[in-house]
Amino acid sequence: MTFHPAVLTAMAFLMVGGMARVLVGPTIWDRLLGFSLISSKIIMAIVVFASMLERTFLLDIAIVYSLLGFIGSVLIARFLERRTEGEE
Amino acid sequence: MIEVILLVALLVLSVMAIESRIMRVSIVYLGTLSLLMSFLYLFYNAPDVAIAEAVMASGLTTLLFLTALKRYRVYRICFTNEAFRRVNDRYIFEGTRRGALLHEIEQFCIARELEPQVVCTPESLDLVAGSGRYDLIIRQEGDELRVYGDKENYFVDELEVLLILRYHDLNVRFIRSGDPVEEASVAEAEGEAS
Amino acid sequence: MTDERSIVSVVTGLLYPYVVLFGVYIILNGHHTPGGGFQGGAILAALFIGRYIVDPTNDLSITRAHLIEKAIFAAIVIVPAGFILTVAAQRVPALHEPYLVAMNLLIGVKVAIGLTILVFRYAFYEE
Amino acid sequence: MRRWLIIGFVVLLMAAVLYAANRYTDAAPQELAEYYVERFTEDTGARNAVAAIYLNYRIYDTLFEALILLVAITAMLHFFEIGGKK
Amino acid sequence: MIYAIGQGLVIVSLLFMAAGVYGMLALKDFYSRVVITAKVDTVGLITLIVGVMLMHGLSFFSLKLGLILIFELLTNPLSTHSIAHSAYTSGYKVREAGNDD
Repeated sequence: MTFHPAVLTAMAFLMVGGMARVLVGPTIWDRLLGFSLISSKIIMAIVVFASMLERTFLLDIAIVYSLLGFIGSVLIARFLERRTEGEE
Repeated sequence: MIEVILLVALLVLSVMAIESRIMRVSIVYLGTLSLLMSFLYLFYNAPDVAIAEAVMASGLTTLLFLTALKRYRVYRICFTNEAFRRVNDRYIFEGTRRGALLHEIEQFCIARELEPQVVCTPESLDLVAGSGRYDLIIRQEGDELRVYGDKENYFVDELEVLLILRYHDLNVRFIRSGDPVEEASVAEAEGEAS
Repeated sequence: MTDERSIVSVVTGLLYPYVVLFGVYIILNGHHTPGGGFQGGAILAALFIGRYIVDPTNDLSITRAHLIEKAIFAAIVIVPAGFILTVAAQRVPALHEPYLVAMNLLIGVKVAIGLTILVFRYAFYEE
Repeated sequence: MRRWLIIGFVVLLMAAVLYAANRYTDAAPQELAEYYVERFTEDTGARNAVAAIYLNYRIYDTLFEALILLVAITAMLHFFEIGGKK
Repeated sequence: MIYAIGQGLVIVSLLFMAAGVYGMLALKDFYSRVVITAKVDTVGLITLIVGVMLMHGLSFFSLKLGLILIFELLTNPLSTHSIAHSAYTSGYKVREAGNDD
């Protein structure tokens, strides 16, 4: 097994660790935390994958995630917060 | 190798997203599912689809699901324990007896189409009750669990019967009180009328 | 509360022009690299979601946006009907690349406007 | 009981589909795909095969897709009239 | 030589990220997990991207990697901060990880 596939496999195991927190986590914020961790892991996996194939255009997807990936978790976090404060 | 791991993860996540009864948790599952799926599209040499999946999943579908979810009513449960000054996550886990109780209350809420949200805090009871954010407050004092709820609410009536029947070993006691603000306003109105 | 509002809005405002730039790059480079009209339009629509996070005010006239979308759809029908479905496509091969760029641009703007209408309609009027 | 029936039905359906997919292994004719993959650059001037196909070879698909998006949004604005009047 | 240094940095970043994931799974209360995710994960990200940049030398690829690094440094702590702030304002206040039951 060469270098890049080994790194990708290790990263898949790390993703499974984050997914365990998403599945187990007692509160919803724990699940969100696992979600944001998996999102950053995905970016790094895309970087390693593009480096393995030496294709520059594959990095566009990583740029999309790094620009827009936080919107999902910020939206869900805002939603939870507003639900608990808005009805006072 | 990575392909097999991610495909199995996709299976687990999709089954959990359908089976989970709390809608907001389902949204988080679906977000994770689209993250992993986007990488798999990339792995199968379809970068166009991967970009579309990434954008749609991160912003658009999440906002649509959350807007659809605004119609659900959230039932807020607060677990407070001021005696120990420390409240840990283990209070919420399902393994312990208290965790089983909280889990039972959550299932009870879900059966009546309410979204339960459990929050765990070491603040004092006055502060928690004064904020007026919570529908049900569970407070631990030594070996006793005291549950504070509304006075006139048939939901709390049913919950009281259930908890006293099943969890008598935890010394559950129910204390029913009306909203203090409402009581004051009612008293004022009565005074003006007389 | 105000603290969190300010930091999220500051960072989103910093990223705003780059998202516009990147969406336009995806649209205009759609015939060379992965991407194209739909993906770039979805990025531009996600931009408006970022704007919704920073400042949830509703100042989009949905009727006017819908009118613009209809006009762009007419253009999307007319451009291929005038070029690719006639004999001009075989006669003038030099026009192929401008045609691809123009179609990608039109589809991108249409998808961006359509998804923005959808999202704003659901975010502001669904109570 | 009803739930288990549904689960059993879905599992049976999945087994049937997998069996059928594995039974007939002959693929579709490859000439058209090979033609597209070899000739798309000189035909359309694009370097991305996906763009060449959805903007040139299969332009009707793209047109009706755009029409579908337009019709969906028009119907949404028509049936829920709150957002349309502004 | 530089290629080998880049590979070493990638492996170091994997160790960092493994530490972050282990901490997120093993720690007992929420705010410790937030700190672990915000800090250790960002360090792993910086190390990995610098390692891959070293593996590729000066090229367009490295320029795009630098862009990703800048954007990610802006947005990754932001999402974690948003989650922690949402939990705090919702009343989820766990003071410290103790073992007294």
